[in-house]
Amino acid sequence: MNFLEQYNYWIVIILMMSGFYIVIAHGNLIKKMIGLTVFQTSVFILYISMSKVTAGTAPILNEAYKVYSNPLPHVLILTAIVVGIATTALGLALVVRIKEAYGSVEEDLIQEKDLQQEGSE
Amino acid sequence: MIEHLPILQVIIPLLAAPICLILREARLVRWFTFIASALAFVNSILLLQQVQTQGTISYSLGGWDAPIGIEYRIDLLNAYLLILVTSISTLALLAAGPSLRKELSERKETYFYVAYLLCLTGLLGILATGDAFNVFVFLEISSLASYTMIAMGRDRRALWASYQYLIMGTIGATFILIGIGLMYMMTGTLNMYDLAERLPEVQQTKTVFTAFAFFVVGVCLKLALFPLHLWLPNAYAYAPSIATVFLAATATKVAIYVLLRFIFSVYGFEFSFSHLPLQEILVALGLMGVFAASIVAIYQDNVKRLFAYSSVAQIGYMILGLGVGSKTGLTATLLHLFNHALMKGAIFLALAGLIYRVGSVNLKAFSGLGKQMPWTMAAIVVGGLSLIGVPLTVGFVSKWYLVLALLESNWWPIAVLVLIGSLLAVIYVWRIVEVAYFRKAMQDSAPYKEAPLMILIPTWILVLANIYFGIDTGFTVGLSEQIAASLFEVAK
Amino acid sequence: MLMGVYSLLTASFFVLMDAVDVAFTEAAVGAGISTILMVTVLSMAGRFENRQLHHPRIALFVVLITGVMLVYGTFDMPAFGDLNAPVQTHVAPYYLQQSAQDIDIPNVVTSVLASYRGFDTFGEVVVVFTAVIGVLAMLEFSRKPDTTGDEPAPMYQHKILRIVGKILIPPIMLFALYVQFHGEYGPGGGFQAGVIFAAAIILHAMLFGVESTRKAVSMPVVKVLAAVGVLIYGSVGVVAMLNGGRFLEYNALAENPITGQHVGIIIIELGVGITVATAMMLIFLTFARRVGKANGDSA
Amino acid sequence: MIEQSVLMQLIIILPLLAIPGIIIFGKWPNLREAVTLIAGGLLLIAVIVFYQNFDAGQAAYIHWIELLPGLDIAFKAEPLGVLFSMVAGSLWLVTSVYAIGYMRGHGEVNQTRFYACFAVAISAVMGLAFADNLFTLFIFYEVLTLSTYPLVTHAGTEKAKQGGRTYLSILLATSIGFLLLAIVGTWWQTGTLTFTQGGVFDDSTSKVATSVLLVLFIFGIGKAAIMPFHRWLPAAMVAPTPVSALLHAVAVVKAGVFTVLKVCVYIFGIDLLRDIPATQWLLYLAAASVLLASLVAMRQDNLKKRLAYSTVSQLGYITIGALLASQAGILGGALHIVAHAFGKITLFFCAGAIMVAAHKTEISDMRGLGKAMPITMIAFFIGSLSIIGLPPAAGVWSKWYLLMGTLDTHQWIVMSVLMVSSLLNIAYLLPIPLRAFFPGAGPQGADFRENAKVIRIERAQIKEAPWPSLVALSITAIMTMVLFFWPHVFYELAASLAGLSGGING
Repeated sequence: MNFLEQYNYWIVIILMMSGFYIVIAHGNLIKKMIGLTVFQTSVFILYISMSKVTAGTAPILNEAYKVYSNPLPHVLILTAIVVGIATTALGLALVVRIKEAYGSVEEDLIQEKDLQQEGSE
Repeated sequence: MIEHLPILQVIIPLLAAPICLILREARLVRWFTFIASALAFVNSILLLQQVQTQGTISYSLGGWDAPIGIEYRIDLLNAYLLILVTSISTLALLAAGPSLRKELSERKETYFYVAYLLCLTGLLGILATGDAFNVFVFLEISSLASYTMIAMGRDRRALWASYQYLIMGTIGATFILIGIGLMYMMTGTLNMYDLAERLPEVQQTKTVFTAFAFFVVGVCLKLALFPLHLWLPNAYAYAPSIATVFLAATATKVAIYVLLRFIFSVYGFEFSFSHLPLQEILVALGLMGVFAASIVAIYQDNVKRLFAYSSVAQIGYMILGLGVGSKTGLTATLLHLFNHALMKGAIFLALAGLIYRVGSVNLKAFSGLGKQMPWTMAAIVVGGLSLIGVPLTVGFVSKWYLVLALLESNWWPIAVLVLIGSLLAVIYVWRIVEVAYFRKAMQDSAPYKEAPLMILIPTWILVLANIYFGIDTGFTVGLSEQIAASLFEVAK
Repeated sequence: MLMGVYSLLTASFFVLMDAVDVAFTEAAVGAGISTILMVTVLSMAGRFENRQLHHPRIALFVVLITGVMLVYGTFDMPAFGDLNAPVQTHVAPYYLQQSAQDIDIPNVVTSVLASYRGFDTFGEVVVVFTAVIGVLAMLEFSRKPDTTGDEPAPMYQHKILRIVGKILIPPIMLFALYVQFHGEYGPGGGFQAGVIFAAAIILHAMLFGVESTRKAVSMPVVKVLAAVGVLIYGSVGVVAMLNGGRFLEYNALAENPITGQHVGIIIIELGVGITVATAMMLIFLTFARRVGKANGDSA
Repeated sequence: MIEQSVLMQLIIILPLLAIPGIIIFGKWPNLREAVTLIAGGLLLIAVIVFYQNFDAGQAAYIHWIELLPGLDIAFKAEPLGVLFSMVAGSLWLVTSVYAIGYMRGHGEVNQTRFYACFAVAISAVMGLAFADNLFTLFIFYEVLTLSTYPLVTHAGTEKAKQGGRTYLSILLATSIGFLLLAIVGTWWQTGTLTFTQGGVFDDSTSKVATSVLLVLFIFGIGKAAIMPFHRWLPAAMVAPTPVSALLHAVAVVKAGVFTVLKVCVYIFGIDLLRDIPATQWLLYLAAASVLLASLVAMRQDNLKKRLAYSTVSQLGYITIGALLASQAGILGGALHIVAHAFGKITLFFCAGAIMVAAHKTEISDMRGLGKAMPITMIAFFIGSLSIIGLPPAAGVWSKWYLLMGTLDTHQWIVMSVLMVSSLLNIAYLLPIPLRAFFPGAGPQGADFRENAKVIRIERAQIKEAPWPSLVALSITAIMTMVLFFWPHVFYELAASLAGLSGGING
């Protein structure tokens, strides 16, 4: 099989992993959320790419076209996007609260404060 | 209406949620929620009967048959877990009233109940559906709802815990999404049973392996298998008591269900166990989980956190049973699913009552409670004995099957380790017992009253269940064995 | 904000991939809503951050493993754009060929979304609803008293903006409605419409201040609407059940299945639209208010 | 005349029935203890009646429930069980009589909890005695452990808790870690756990498997206190003396050796046991623990500690008896359960009496106590005789048959061990009463006369222990002698267990 046929997926994977890396490695909560979004969005691309048919067109029925790309992944991703934004919103809400409660959005600072609290208990 | 049971199971709580938001008035909402959950419970029982009489039920949503449309498919396994989830949630709600009024601000209660219902919806949806992507959607519903519930904890650490859970949970979900995507890519279908038919053709492809790997990792994140459990302890420790009860008893179980479903019904036993070192991995991780978590649990002073760690350990047992890869092993896992829900349900409910009176779950606060809150403490002790696996409690039944399974496949050493593991449970349970019964109460504090009846009743229903199902094991064992058998049927 | 750009790029990529609906949504959500949220939160959290990473080696290791695993996975994937990939041959064709008879609306995505996999979409709506509940539960009430009254919005000073905004908002709303009901034919549908509508409101908030907007659109009503949207969707399903169909079986809604489908789709799209619009409004407004307050205190 | 099986259940349940009474009357000690005594009395009667019927050949079997397929909770009367139930039944009454005196004399707290747990323990013992299969036995074994834990920790002091921890951890560790494993193993090998004459294993199971199982069993039954799992016994000495008496003489340790006997006779069967390679080694282990424990006992100055170690060694005797896998051995073992029970409980009662009356725990300051509390010391003397195995005390018979057993099986080493250890018994038990009566001239003359004066002065205040305790210990002491002259009852039970025809010198 011809590896070049997969180039598209590989790009996606690179994107995905960069997002993933941000999530794990960054200490800033907001950065983490961003990373998460990037991660998810790249997964969306993965789905969409698989629906593409060469010389196909958007799946809106029309006499002019014969070949349409697969509508199913589109639907799935529509849903996934919504889920994504929902998660982001929730996550950010948490960040706001954390900022209020701890006065910081840096992971290590927060954990420090927790340790102190446990010590005091 | 009888043919609509599968969908009713999910949409009863689902539709109840927005209605609750409209009702707003907290007390109203509370009863409404309770009724919804109770209905769901009744529904699940009917469903089980239906399955037992007429076998697997398939319900195609929107009238589009699978794989075109989304299908709900209920067999014994789902029915069994549906009952588990709905029953626990109903009992938890029974106690919710006083506990929440103590722990949440009046205005937040409504939101809590809505979130609770949504979480319930999500879990039930996961259990009922026969469509891979639908699993993802409802997984997210339940997850988002549980992040919300956890974040409502009084301690600010609840926020941090919830955030961590959100990050790890979402990563898990995304992994699952990738897994599903790859499966879809190779088969062109999302329906589990259609997948099961079409996967064998492409079984050998690397893509399918990857799909499997990602899916399993994702699920393991959700069910807090040992190295991926980091989100769980704090989440359980700082969430509002009722949320802890509900999540601890059900959420991880549902994740395990998903794992079972895909390992056995979708990929098939053959693929899952013979093509991959899955067995070894599961057993290893399971054992490590049991020990690591139990040992950490021993050093916890926050009792809620202590039992949270013990949950991780118990999950280890379930995975172990699965890892054995024999009928008996699977039976043990299924039994432990149910039994562990009973134990932890009882314990965390008791703790809810304790928080209601004492306000703290720090071990120090326990001194002398054996006298002051005899019923609550007794509940914790029975739950603890069950965790240890003392005869005549449910814990013993599942341990027995697990050890038996290990011996059957000639894994003596592991069997020994399992038993040693349960001795670790003795240690952390006894730390509590000693403080509660053999240490004088602190002088400065006035003696605490026994927990309110509304909390005690459900607690003791669960405690008695712990004992009852430990003695009359017909229902659980029978069902589990049936299910295990059927799963292996499918797998063959 | 880099992320917004990324989303836009993604969106345009989607267009290339013939996924117009998705592109539409991604543009609206990724580039729109979530970016706005991010900015809002950042404004409060402050831009500074300590650069040091968390045990980056382990992270890198994990990521690499995952990446390699995925690449490994790609080796046996059907070639990109391959017409005979299982994806194209198994279920999808049915949609492309039959949807004309079954449902008879040109936009197959919509028909799949709203009818074939209507339940997923229902789930999606519920997810949004859940998110709203979460955000409200966390941000609606703060222990602090309402210190800030109707503080002037950041852009209030710019007359031009204000005028432009005033002019812009109504057409945006109209456009939203168009998208809402045109969804069966072109790209679009309840979700996109909802987002756009919300965007209009958000714009208003940016120009005239959060508080004034909150007054303008009375929050309690919006909250109820969010719930109502879900209920509308659900009730369609229930009605179908009562008419002897399965849950969400639109055919059962009218004598003629096709009309039944149309009715069903329109109504549920409406439900989606309402929930999404109100949800986005709620989320943004609650955020903006809370953050504004926080900044007010910190300042 | 009530149905035998009903009676059997009654015996198991009766102590439990007492508990509500005990708790209700918690506020009024007299009533509370009256409840205990009545229950004890009834139980004794029940047990005796039960024995008579059993002797008359009435079988008793009752099946409660099937927990898991193949795992039943069922009870059946067989000689050893009846023997054990009689010992426990008779000693509960005596012990509670004693306890009343002791607990009050000592002004202990939480007495309600004490009596309640006591009752649970006894009922557990009864269930254990009549268990028809290993599983039932295991359940009651665990119940016994858990119900005695609060008794050990009774005082609630840091020391008591420490002791409790050791007690619980060792007993649970062995029982869950080994015993349960052994049980599951047996079940998986043979598919049954029911005690059957001649054992449950057939030739299909390999010698290796049976060896492993046997080892697991012997180690798993931590209550039998075979070294190295004996630590819990001395640790449990922190408990109030009646508890120690119960633990060491009646309930716990006897439950242990009882289980050992049961397993050897009814699970493995004498014949198989003889062929298992592991048996030999375990035999040596038991012998070693007999000898070592005796040696350690020599060096204990704390009376209770010394008695504890003596118990460890005596239990070794019984285990040996079981492992000898000869009829005489079994017979001796069974008899020793009885003999040691009465002997040892007497000794503990005395120890407790001394503690209450003279507040003495160390042997070294018990010189000359005989004048102050003669009855106690005489009783102690008799008890010691029984433990050592000298007439006129019950110990003679059991030791005799144990020796016979070693002769039959040509276990010369073991035999010599038994001899030596008996000598050691003399060395560490008899001095105590003797010194008490004849303080004699201590090692160093002058200064001893000095503190002898002191002693004499304080002796003046010392009276005998409260009468209930006194009564109790006299009864047990007398019983040990009675059992020397009329051992028939127990002998026949033991004999029929060992499969011998009755008759004292058969």
